[in-house]
Amino acid sequence: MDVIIASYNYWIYILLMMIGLYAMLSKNNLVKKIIGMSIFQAAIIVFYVSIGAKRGATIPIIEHGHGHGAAEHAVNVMNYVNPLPHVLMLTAIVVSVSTLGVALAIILGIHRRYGTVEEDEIMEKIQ
Amino acid sequence: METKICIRPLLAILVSLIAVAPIVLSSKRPNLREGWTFIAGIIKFSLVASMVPLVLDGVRLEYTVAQVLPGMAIKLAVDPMGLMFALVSSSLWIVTSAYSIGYMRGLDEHSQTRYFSFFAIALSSTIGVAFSANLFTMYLFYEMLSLATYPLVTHHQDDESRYSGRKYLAFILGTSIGFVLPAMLISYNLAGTLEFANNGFLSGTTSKTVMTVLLIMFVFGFAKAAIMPFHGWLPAAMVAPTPVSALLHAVAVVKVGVFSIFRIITGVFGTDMLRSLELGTVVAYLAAFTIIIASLIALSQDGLKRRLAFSTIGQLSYIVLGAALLSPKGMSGGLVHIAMHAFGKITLFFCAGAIYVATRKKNISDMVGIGKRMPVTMIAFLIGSMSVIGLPPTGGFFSKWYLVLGTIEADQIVMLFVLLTSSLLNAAYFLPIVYKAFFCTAEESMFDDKVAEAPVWCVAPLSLTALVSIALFFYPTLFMRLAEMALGV
Amino acid sequence: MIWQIDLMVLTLIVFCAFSAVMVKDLLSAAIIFGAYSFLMCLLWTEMGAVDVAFTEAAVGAGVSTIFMIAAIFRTSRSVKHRSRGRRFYKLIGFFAAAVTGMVLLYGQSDFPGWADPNSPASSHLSPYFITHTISDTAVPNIVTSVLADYRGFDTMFETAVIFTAGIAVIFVLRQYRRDQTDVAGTDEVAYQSPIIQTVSRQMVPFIQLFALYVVAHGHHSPGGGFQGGVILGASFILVGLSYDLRSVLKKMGEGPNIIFGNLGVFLYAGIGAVCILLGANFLDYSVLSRILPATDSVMARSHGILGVEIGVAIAVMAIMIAIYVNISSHGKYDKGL
Amino acid sequence: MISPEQYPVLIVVIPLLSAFIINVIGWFRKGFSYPLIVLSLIITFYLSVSTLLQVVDGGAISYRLGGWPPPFGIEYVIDHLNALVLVVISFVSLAAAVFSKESVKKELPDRIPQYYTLFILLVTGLLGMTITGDAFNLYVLIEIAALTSYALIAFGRDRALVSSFNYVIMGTVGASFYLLGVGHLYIMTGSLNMGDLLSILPAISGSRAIFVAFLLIIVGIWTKMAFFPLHGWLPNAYTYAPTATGVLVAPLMTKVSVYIMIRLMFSVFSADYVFNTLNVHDIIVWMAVAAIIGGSLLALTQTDFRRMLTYLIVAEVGYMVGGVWLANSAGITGAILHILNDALMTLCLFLVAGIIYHKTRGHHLDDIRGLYRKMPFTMAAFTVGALSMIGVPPTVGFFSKWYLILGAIDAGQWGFMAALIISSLINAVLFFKVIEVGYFEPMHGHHDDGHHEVTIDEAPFSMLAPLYVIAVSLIVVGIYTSSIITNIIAHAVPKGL
Repeated sequence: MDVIIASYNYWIYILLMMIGLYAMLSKNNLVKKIIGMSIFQAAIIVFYVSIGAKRGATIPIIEHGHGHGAAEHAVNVMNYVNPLPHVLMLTAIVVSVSTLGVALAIILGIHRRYGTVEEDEIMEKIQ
Repeated sequence: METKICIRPLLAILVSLIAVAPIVLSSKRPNLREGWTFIAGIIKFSLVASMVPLVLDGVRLEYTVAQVLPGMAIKLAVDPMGLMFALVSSSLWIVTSAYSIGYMRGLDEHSQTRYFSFFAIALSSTIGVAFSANLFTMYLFYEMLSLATYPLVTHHQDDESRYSGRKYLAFILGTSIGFVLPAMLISYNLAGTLEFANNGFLSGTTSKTVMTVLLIMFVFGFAKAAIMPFHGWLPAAMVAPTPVSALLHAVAVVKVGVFSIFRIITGVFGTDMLRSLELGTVVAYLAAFTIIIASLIALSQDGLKRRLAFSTIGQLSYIVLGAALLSPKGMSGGLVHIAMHAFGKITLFFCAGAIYVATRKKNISDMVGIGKRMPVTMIAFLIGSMSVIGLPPTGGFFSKWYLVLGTIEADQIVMLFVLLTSSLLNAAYFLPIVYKAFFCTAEESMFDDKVAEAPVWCVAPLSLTALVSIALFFYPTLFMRLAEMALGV
Repeated sequence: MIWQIDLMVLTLIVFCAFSAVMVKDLLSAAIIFGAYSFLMCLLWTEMGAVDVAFTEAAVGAGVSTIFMIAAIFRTSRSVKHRSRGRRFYKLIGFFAAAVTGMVLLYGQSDFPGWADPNSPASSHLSPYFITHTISDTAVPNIVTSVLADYRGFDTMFETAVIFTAGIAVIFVLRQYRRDQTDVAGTDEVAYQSPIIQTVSRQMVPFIQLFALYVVAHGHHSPGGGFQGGVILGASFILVGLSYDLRSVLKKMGEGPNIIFGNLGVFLYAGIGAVCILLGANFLDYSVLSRILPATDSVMARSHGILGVEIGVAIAVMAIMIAIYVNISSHGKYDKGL
Repeated sequence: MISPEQYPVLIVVIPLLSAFIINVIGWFRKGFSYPLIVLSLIITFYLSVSTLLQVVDGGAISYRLGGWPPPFGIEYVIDHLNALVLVVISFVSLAAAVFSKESVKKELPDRIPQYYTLFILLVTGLLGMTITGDAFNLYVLIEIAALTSYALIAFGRDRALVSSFNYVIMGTVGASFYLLGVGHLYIMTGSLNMGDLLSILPAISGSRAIFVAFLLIIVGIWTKMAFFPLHGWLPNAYTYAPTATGVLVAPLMTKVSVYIMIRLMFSVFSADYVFNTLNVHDIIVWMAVAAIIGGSLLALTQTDFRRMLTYLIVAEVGYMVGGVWLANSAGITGAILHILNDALMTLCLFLVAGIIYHKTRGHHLDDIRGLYRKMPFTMAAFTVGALSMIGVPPTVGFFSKWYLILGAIDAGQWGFMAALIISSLINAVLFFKVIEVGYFEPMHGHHDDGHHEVTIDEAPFSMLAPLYVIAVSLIVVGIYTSSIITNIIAHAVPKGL
C-alpha cells in the first residue's frame, strides 16, 4: 500500500503522458492532436506538482498579519510545501496555452486553405 | 642547408591571382586584357627565375602565409625540385598566353575574359603546388587547380563539354577527397605533422600494411597523374580549347599530379623507407602497366588530340616510374622528364591547335599531306615527337637515358624492357603522322600545295617551344643540376 | 493532503483524458478537456499548489477551452470516421507511447516517495525560499516572490512567450484584405439571448474588479499578474461570447490592444532595465529604493514585484483578447462566433 | 554609462525590448521596422563580440539576474563555448535581417511589423538559450524560439502551414521531453542551476532516474535539432518557409540545439558521466553515420534547390552530433568548430536560395538555369558556399571536417570517417549538379546555343551585401581557424579527454 501511495501520482502522470503522446502522433484530426498535446503538457505539470508535494505541509503562503514586519516569528520549513515547482509550472501552463493558441491559429489557417482539418484529406489535397 | 625567410615565392603565386582583377576589369578591351596577362606572366617568370641562383647556392627559401590550424600552416618553400617545376610552368605560361591569343581570336571564341582569368588562377595554383612546404598546402593548391581548370575544360558550355567536365571533376575531385584527404589525415595522425622532410615525415612509423595502403591511396589519389585506372578524365578533358589542353594537360595539371607523387615519395614516405619496405616496386608496376596500355590505346586513336592525350598518360607514368625506381639516376631522370616532356608535348599540342585553326581538321586520317601546307608546324611537330619518343637531338633523350640507367641501377630489368617497348610504340604512333604529312603522292594529299600557316600568334610559340626542346639537348645542365640537388645526389 | 481524494481525482482524470481523445464529437472532446483541466485544479489545490490551480482554472479550464471551442466552430465539429490508412501512424504512436511509458516507469522506480518531506527537491533549494521570502522581499506568498523576484527572469520570458503567441496568432490569422475564396462560412447570424446578455453585462464589472484584486493581492494570497490578466481578458471574451465581437472591439480596438500587449511586457523588462540604469543587475529591484520614496531595499523588492505583476496582467489581458478575437473571427475582426 | 559587466544580460534584453518598440512603432509606420531591427541587431552584435573578448581575456563570466546568488536565482554563465555561439547567432541574424528587406516587402507586405517582431523574438530566444545557465530558463527560451519559428514558417507558401503544424507537434514533443528530463533532474537533486547540478550529480550518477533524465533530455534536444530518425519535420518546414525565415532559421536552429546538447552533456552531466558511465557513444556515432549518409542521399534525390539544402542540414547535424560523441578532443573541437562553420555555410547557401527565389519566383533546379550568366555575382558566392560544403580548403568546411575526421581516426570510428568522406563526395556531386545547371543550361526562353550576351540582372544591394560578407567570411574564418581554436574552442573542450 505504501508503495502505491508513494508512486501512484507518478504512475498516473505516465499514463496521461502516454495517452497524450499517442493522440499527438496517431490522431488524424488536427484538433484531436492538439487536445492530445494539451493532455501531454498537463501530465508534465502533474509530475512537477507532485514533486513539490510535502506530507503534513500546507500551501506556500507564510502565515502573517498584514503589513511589513508583521511576520517576524520563525518560519518552519516543514510547514509549507515546496513552492519552486509551482512557479515553474505557472510558466509551463502559460507556455502550453501559448502553444495551444498558435497551434489553433495554424489549424484555422490550414482549414482556410484546404477546407478540412483531417490529416489524410489535407495530404490528398496537397498531392 | 641554409634557410631564408623570403616573400618571393608568395609573390610568384599571387601575381597571376592579382592579375585576375585587371583582366576582368578590362574585359571590354581585349588588347589591354591580354597585356595584363603578359605583364603578369613576365613578372611571374622573373620572380621564379630570380630564385634560381639562390637555390643553386643551396639556399632554401621559406615563407609562412598563415597558421590555419595549430601545427599546420599554409607554408611555402622553394627547393630545387619545386623550382624546376615552377620554372617550366611559368615560362610556358608566357608562351601559351601568346598562343592563346592566336587561337582564341582565330576561332572567335566566346567568354575570353573568363578564359584568361581562370587561366591565371590555374597558373597560381600550379606554382603553389610547386612551392608547397607541406602536404596541406599542396592539397590546397591542388584542389584550387582542379576547380580553376573546370571552367576552362568546359569552356564551350555545350553538352559534350558538360559531360567531360563532369568526368573530369568526378575523377579529380573524387580521388582527392576520397583518397588523398583521408590518407593525409591518417598521416597527420601517425606523424603529428605534414611538413615535407628530407627523409619523409612518416619514416618513423613502420607498419608495412598501413604504409602500403597509404602509398596506394596517395598514388591513385593524385589522379592528375592519370595512373590507370584513374586516367579516364584526361582524354575526356580534350574537349577544351587547345591552349588549355596544351598548358594544362601537358604541363600544369598532369605535371602537378606527378609532381605531387614525387613529393609524396620523397617528402612523405622517404626513399629509404620505401626501399626497405620494397614498396617502390608496387608503384613501378602500376606505372609500367599504364605505360604499355596507354601507348597501345594511343596507337588506335584517330583524333590527334586524343592520341596526344593517351601519349601523355603513358609519359606521365614514365615520371612516376622514375620516382618509383627509388634509384638516384632513375629519379633524376623522372624529374627531368617533367621538364623535357613539357616542352615536347606542348609543342605537339600547339601544332594540333594550329592545324585546327588553319584547317578545322581534328583527325589524323584527314591530315595526309598537310606538311606542304603547314611546313613550319609540321617540322615543329616532328621535333616534339622526337623529344617525346626520346630521340636525340632533343631534350627527351636525356631524361629517357637516365630512366634507362635508373632501371639498370635498380636492377629492374622488366622495367627496362617496358621503357624500350614503349619507346618503340611511341615512335609507332607519332612518326607515321609526320611521314604522311610530308611524303605522299599528289592524289593522296588532301591539301593543295599553297603554304597557309595558322596566325603568327600560333606559329611563333610552337616554333619557340620546338627550338627549346632542341636546346635542352645541348644545354640540359640547369635542369639536371636542379634534379640532382633535389635528390641530394 | 488526503491521499484517498488524490487517488480518486487522479483516476477520474485518466478517464477524462481517455474520453477526450476517443470521443468523436470535437465539441464534446473540448468540453471533456475542460473537465480534465478542472479536475487538475482540484488535484493541485489538494496538493497545496493553489497558485497553479488558480492558473489552471483560469487558463486550462477557462480560456483554453474557449479557444478550442472557437476553433471548432470555425472549422468542423466532428471527426470523420476513418480506419484505413492510419494503421502506420497508430503503430508509431502506440510504439512511441509504450517506449516512453516504459522508460519513465524505469526511471520512476528510483524516485523518492511521493510527498516525502526529506526528498532532495524539498530540502535543497526550497527551504531557502520559504525561510527568506519575508526577509528578502516582504512577500508572504512564496510563489509570488519566487515567481517575480528570485526567478523573475523566467517570468519575464514567460510573459514574452504569451506575447509571442499573441503576435504569432495575429501574424498567421489576421486578414487585412477580404479574401473572397474563403472556405469557412461566416455570414450566419450570431446566437443571441437577452438573458445571457443581461447577466453577463452585469457580471463584467465584478469580474474585472475581482481580477484587479487578484493582481493587487497576489503578494498575500494565491493569484497575481498572470491569473488576474487572464480573468481580465476573460471578461472581454465573455462580452464577445454573449454579444458579438464588435462590442469587444468597440471597447478594446485592435490598435490599443496591441499597444497594451507591448506595454505590459515592456513594463516588466523596463523595470529590469531601470535597475541596470541605477547601477544594479537586471531585475534587482532592491535598487529601486533610490527612486521610490520612503522605501528600503526590501520594500523596494515588494514594490518591484507589484510593478512587474501589473505589467504581466496588462500583457496577458491584451494577448488573451487578441488570440480570442483572431480565432473566433478567423482573423477578420467581424462579428465573430 | 553602462558598464561592460552588464553586457551579458543586455545581449538578450536589447533585442527583447526592441521587439516591443518595433511592434508599436511598426503599427504606426511600417517602414521603421527594418532600420530598427537592423540597428538593434548591430548593437547586439557589438555586445556579443565584446563579451567574447571579455571571456577570451578574463575567462568565464557569471551574471546574477536580480542579484540573487546561484543556485537560488537564475544565473548567466558565459564561457568560451557560448560566447562563441552568441557571436555566431548575432552575426547570422544581423546578416539575415539586412537581407530580409526586399523579400519581406515582396512576400509579406501586410504584416511587416509583426514579422520583424517575431523575427527578433526568435533571435532573443536563441540568444537566451545560449547564454543561460539555468536548466528551466532554457526551457522557457526554447519555447520562445519555437513559438516564433512556428509562426514564421507558417506564413510561407504551398504546404508551409501543414509543415509548420507538424513542426508544432514535434517541437512540443521535443520541448516537453526536455522539460520532463529537467523534472527528473529536479526530483533527484532539487536544483535547476547547471553548475549546481554538475556538482551534485556525480554522487548519484548510478541512479536510474538520472539515466532517464539524460535520455529524455537528449531525445528532446535531438527532436529539436532533427537528428536522423527524428528529422522528419525539418525538410518541409524549412523548404516552404518565407525566404527571410529560411535564412534566419536554417543556419541557426539546429546549430543552437547542438550547442544545447554540448552544454547539457558537459556542463550538467559531465563528460565523465556521459562517456564513461553510460558508454553509449558507439551507438550514437553510428546513428550519426546514418544521419550523414541518409541526409546526403536524400539530398541527392531532390530536384528543388532549397529542399536539397534542408536535407544537407540533416546530414550536417549528423556531423556535429557524431563529432561530439567521438568522445575525444579532436572530435569535440570539430563539432564546435562546425557550429560556427556550418552556420556560415548554411547561411550563405540559403541567402543564395533566397536571392534566386526573389529574382525567379522559385528555387527549383529549373529556375537556376543559366543563372551564371544572369547573376554572376550571386552564383560566384554560391560557388564559394558550395566548395565549403564539399570541404575544399581554405574554406571553413574543410577545417571542421579535418578535425572531425581526425577525431574519428583517434577514436577508431572508421565508419564515421567513411561517412564524412562519402558525404563530401555526395556534396560534390550535388553541388556540381547545380553548378552544371546554372552554367550549361540556357535560361527559360533561350533555346538557342546561349552564346549571345545575356544582360546581367542582379539582386538588390541589400541582398548581395550580406551574401558577400558571408562568402568572404567563409574564407577568412577558414584562414583564422587556428586562432579561433587556440583562443576559444580549446577552452571549451572538456579537460581530460
